[in-house]
Amino acid sequence: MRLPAFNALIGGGLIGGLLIAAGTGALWTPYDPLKLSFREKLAAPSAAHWLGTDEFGRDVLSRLMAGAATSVWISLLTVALAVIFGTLIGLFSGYVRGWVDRVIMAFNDALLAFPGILLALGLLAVVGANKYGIIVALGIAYTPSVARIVRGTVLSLREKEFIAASRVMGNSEAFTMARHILPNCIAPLTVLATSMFGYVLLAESSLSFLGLGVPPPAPTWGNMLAGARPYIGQAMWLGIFPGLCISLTLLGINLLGDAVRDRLDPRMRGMR
Amino acid sequence: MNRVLASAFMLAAMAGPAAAQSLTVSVPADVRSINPGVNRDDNTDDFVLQMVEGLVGYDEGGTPGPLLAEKIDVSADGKTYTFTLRKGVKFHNGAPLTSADVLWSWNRYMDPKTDWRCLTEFDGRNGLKVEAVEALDANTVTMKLNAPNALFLDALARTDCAMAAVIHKDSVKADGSFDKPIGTGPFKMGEWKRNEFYTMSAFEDYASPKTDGKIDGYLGSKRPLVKDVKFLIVRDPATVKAGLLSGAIDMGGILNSDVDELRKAPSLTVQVGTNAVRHGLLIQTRDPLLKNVKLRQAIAAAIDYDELVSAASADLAKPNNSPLYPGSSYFGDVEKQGFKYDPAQAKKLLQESGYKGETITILANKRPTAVSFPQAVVAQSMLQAIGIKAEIEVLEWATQLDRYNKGNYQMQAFSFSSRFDPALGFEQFSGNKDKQPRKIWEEPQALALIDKAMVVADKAERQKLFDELHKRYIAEVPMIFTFNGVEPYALSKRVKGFEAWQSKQRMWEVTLAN
Amino acid sequence: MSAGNPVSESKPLLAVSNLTLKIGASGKTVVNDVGFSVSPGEIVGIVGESGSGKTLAARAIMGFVPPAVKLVSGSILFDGDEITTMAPKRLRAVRGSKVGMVFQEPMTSLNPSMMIGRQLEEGLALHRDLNAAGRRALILDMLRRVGLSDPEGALHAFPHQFSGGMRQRIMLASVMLLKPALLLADEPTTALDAVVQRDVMELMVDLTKENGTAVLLISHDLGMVARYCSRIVVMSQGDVVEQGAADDILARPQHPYTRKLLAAMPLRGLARELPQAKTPIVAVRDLVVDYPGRQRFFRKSAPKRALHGISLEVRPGEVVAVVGGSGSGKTTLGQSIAGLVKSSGGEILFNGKPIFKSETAYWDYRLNCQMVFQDPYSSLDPRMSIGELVTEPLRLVPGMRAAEKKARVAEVLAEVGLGNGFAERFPHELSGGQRQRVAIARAVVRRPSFVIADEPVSALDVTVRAQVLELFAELQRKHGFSCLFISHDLGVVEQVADRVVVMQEGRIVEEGSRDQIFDDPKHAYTRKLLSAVPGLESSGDGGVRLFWRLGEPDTVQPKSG
Amino acid sequence: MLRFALTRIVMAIPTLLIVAVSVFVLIRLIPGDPASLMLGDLATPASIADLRARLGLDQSLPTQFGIWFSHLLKGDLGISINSQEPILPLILSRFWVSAQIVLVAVFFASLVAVPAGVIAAWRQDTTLDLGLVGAATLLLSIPTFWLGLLLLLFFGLKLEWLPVVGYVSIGDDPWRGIIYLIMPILTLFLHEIGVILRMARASTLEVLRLDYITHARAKGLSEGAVLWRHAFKNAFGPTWTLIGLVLGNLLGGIAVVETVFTIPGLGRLLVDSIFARDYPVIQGCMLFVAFCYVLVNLVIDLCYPIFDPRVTAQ
Repeated sequence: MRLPAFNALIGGGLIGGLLIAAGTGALWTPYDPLKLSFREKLAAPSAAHWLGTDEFGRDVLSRLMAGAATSVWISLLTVALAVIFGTLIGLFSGYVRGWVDRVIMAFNDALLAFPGILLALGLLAVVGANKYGIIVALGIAYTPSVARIVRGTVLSLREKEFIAASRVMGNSEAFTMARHILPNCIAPLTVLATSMFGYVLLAESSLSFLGLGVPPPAPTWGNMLAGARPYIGQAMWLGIFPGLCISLTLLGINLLGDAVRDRLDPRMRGMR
Repeated sequence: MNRVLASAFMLAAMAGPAAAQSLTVSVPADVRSINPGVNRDDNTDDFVLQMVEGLVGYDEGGTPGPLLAEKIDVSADGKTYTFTLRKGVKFHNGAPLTSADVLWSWNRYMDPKTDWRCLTEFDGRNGLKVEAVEALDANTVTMKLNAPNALFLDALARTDCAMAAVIHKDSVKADGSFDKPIGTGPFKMGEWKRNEFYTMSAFEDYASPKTDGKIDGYLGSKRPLVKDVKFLIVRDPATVKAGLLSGAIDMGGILNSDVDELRKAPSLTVQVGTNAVRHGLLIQTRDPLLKNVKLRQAIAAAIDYDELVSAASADLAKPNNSPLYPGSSYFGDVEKQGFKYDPAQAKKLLQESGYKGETITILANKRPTAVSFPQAVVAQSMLQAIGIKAEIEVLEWATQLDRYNKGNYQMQAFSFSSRFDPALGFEQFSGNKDKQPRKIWEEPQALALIDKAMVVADKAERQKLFDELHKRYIAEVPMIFTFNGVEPYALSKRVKGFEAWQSKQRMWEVTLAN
Repeated sequence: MSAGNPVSESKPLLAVSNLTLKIGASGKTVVNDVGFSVSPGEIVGIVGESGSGKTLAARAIMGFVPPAVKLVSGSILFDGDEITTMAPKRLRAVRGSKVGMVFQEPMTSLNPSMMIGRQLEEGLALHRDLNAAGRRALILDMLRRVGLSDPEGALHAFPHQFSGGMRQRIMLASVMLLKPALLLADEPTTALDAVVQRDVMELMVDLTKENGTAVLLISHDLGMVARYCSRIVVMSQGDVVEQGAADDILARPQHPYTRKLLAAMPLRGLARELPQAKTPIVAVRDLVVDYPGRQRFFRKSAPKRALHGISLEVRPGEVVAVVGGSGSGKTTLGQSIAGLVKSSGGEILFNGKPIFKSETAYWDYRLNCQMVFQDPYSSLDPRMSIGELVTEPLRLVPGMRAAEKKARVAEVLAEVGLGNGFAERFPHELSGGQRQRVAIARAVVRRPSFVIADEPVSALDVTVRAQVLELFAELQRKHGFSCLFISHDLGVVEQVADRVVVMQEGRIVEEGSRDQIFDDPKHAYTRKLLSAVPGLESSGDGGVRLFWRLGEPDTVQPKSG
Repeated sequence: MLRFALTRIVMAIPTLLIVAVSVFVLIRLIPGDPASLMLGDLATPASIADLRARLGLDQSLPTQFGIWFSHLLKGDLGISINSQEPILPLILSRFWVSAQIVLVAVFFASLVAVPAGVIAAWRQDTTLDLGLVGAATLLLSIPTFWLGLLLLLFFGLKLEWLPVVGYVSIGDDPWRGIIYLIMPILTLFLHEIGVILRMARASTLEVLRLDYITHARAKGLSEGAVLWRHAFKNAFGPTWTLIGLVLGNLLGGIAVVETVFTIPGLGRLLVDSIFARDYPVIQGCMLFVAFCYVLVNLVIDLCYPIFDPRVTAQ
């Protein structure tokens, strides 16, 4: 089988599974994911609790399903936010060029040089440590990379002859931007957004792991994994299952990302 | 077998060839400095206070008593304190203790350049002002206050102020910078290797206040019976565990969750000490919702304290709703009466309060040593059970502390550090929010009672005040204390005579069998 | 020239028969039952357009069948040995040593990270039993032979330090060092500038002749193939449609495809009579263009002057061609007249009015000046349908109603031969020729009076090029717009231009009517340009005749038998 | 060359400046300050004010920045509020810990992944390629903190081969120091294999299409010689750049791995300092990381002409 077909199949399957789990998890889970049950704490996987229970006796499977919903929702909104703002900044920067562009990009680069945790911490402190705070913080943290890519695309598109053609027609720069450049940024943005979904998921769980991230007790895979660390010796399943979910999702995203890239941009085949 | 090998492997580096009389104790963090009361934390106090001593110190029950002083006389107006120094006390460098040393030390602390942490406690900025200190003779010192204050001695004994320890002036270098503590404590400063370990050794000429072998807080029998003590910095609890099992560490604090496992180890004993740290749920009484007493009472009745405490302390602690800690000499029958877990009553109160499903957010943090998060999770679940829409917002500790200081929250799972005197214990969370937003209880009568307890010296009268305060607190529910700190230690069976007390690893009277 | 059949005379060096290649996944046949042969020392050409399978067939001779392509049947006998079944190790012994290969793109056919000396040495070390000194001597000798001025220095130089022409010479040197019996030359001069094409080609012919090497020359350029080859194989869509002696094929093409190919060669028509007008439609006066220096940290590097004061007039209805090699500034001239590049001096007058002086004059010009670009793949916005693309210029026409626009677009699309149903399609669904038609439709939809065409057909295949040129000429006659036609291809220029402007290094070196320039060039550079490529003229009856403009060059003997 | 290097460093100054200013402002926007943290719940307004004054935090932001910056220009990063240690030696000692993990992991990962990527590209679309790319994608998809946890469970708890936690400096005891570094290095090594292999494969694929590869084959060279001499060296350029990027990113982002294995590295120092609001240390760390980033990229660029002589160091 050729690689792209393989990628699309496995990646699509994994992400399809994730979406189903998330969709189901948002509506129904075997147990209430927040329900404490002290008599059953740290119970090993069994018929009643397929994936065991955590230190508060909460059902791990239910939490994983609810966590899928939260993680998908957060990742989607974050990507949307970063794409929208990044695109606006990138378009503007690529449009005005000159020293304004240089200043914007200098800030952009400095922001990229920031460790994510500091940025997230700062922004979380400003916007509040809740689900939407995370979205805003991660969204802002990922905006510079979108802006950079959009600006690069804009600059390379500007060299294309159809842009020259638009100018020869007498179209204004703004019209050219909206009619010709923006639509042609969609393909690279799709590729970027796909892989960014994975990065955001990873960032959210990494932040949770360092003690930030989506505030518990609402389950996300990241905070479940982080919460499992002290019990890793006694209750291995607590750490295994959320990590497995994150890894499989990232694998799905990576494969699907490769497939999307092959489809939209054959020139970049196999690139990261 | 394998496990022991692996552990031995990893810990051989720490152990070194241990002399018979050397004790290795694990500590979770490095000391911040060895300069008493300047740059400190609990760990630092613990180390420094084995080497230096103040005029007064706490006894086992948290009451200040004479340490370097032999006796303390208070004038009739309560404003003049006369300290008579104990005879035969020597500094580590052999110099005898005199009133001149007390004066020199005190003046050094009161010099802003010293950066003494407790300067504001004594210069009038917090009310109390020591107006004059004089040496009447080589063995007598007097201190004059601006006003009578029942808590003056307590303030002097505070461990975070390093007991206002008396040190020899050679502790300070010629250029005025601090060198090392030359004090009168049972141990002498050894070596300090940053981020790795610090050591101290027995002071042979130590003059113990008593020699009956009975440990009594910072007083009592304080003989140094081991030659050296090495405090090894081991940040990770799992390493501590491995070190204890392998014998590379003789004793150390362990996690609540490791107690069961280490109890089973044949070479170890486990001691669970308690301390005056008070865990609880703070309530912002100025919150539009939570200013409603009925709602606060409903919250208090909704919580199953046995369940919450067992979940949050890994079954080690017992519930205590009182602001007083059970070890206190003021902790009596009244204080044992806590909140009643009664879900039916809670629902009834909730209905009476006119609560309409508004969200109540509980702040918490996930510091591994704090019990904030588990308390919040359990409380949330219990509040939800009676129909309160409770949510948790997990903050990083510094942010939570900032919200605490600003009073900007509805509820939070918080811990108050040790305060031995009940008046201070109440004062810690009570006061006028306009002046200090971090305060929680601002009911004027309660504040008046606390103010009174600050000046009244008579124990029986104080007991009445505290009982009254406790009852008011239970009725008003300005906040909910849940339980007190527990501190499990694991010790090699070779270690004798250690008693866990108030997060302090006191090394006097401890012996090491071969 | 011996027009006989060399195949029958001696045992052929290479004999390809019944070669069939298919794409593994789709099963599409890309080379179909192809057979041809090459005798020792002979030069044979394979001619075809893109997709004819000529390159695949040639590469199969060296055993280079891409992984996606399957060899279905056929035999390739080289010197009596079957290549298709040869063990890899023996095949490698044949490669380089007995069969050499020269590629089209000199920029990518030499390893950029390896010194020239080492690259040349590799083959020698592998196939010849020589010590280092011996190899070095041979290499220096060969580098000198291909015309490098400093062979010693070249040994330690990297490919990027040489121009395209020089690299192709080095490539030749690398291959000819081993004196192979057969040289596969895949479009060896296509990527080179016109003036050096001939030099390289003739160097190749000389070298192979000296060493008795046979050449299989693969090219789309019939003129070039006819010029150097004794025999020609014509391929179309995987099939060999015709093969035979070069002269026969040129003079008496048998297969319709060959005839079509020949008919597509540009030819000079009669000079047109243009109405005399008082004012030129576009006049350029002393146009200067500087490319700004690169922004360095503290200072800008000095700007580079691309145009040194160009003056030029285009009269109504006239087609003015601008020719020149790469770097002559012809594209910059077009872009600056189109307003895409800012000029730093001079003025442009439209209908006698300077366009930079007033807003109305500028807009008048803007709406009346259109442009057709070189690359039909990048000049159309891939996200717009053909209808949208052609409608877009009408957006700025004042007072035009939607219905009128629709009608105009339909009309223009019909004019360019994309009438039925093309409006809904997208550029990627179209062939190169169709795309260029769209580009032309877009340029003329506003009925401009002036069109700039920048190499409009250079990216197209021969037959498509002819059709597009035809269409362009027809539209030009019909709508009477003036045109600035920029091209490096003298054949095309000869066919379309009324007047020719020759540019070199940002300056106009010669201008005049088409016939003046082509028949009586004055400037040395013009002469050099003209002498670099052979011309073709119709011999009647569908055949063509090859000729060198300005006579045969003295340095090179034409092909011998 | 030297001139180029200097120019590059000078050109990085604006970025470093923006980093410095924004870090300075950002950490002060975050609620909580070192004074109240050090005093905890025992603080009184007076004691907080007193400590803030002593730490110089009561001055206006521009003044604080001015003081910090003027010290910085003299090469003085200040002293830590928390540990009272001078910051530069503190950062350097922590950096050394992180650097040895990162460098060793990336070095070995490159050693494995680059040849594997070249081979995968060479055998494009075969089972071997599919297997290698699949494995790489899988490794890439496993978050390092989970991979670390798995290694801990397996080698530490199950097999008990390696110490679960702790750290001994190599300087103090080389042998035990290495033992402690095995798992963190292994974690990063496995993760980076995925990253680098995919890049090496992609850039080799780009190169293998080019004529000079066919040219090399047309000379009769063996596949090994073609891949090694002609494909590898040219394909290594982009991979080399990626490795630089990875190094730069890891220096800033190694905190997670350091947390899993309780290693006192630079990442952990930064995270701990952020939690402790140790302003001067955060500022110092950030500047240091940004500077390393610039430096690594510079070194990468200076080395680039080795792989691609077309790129000269200006």
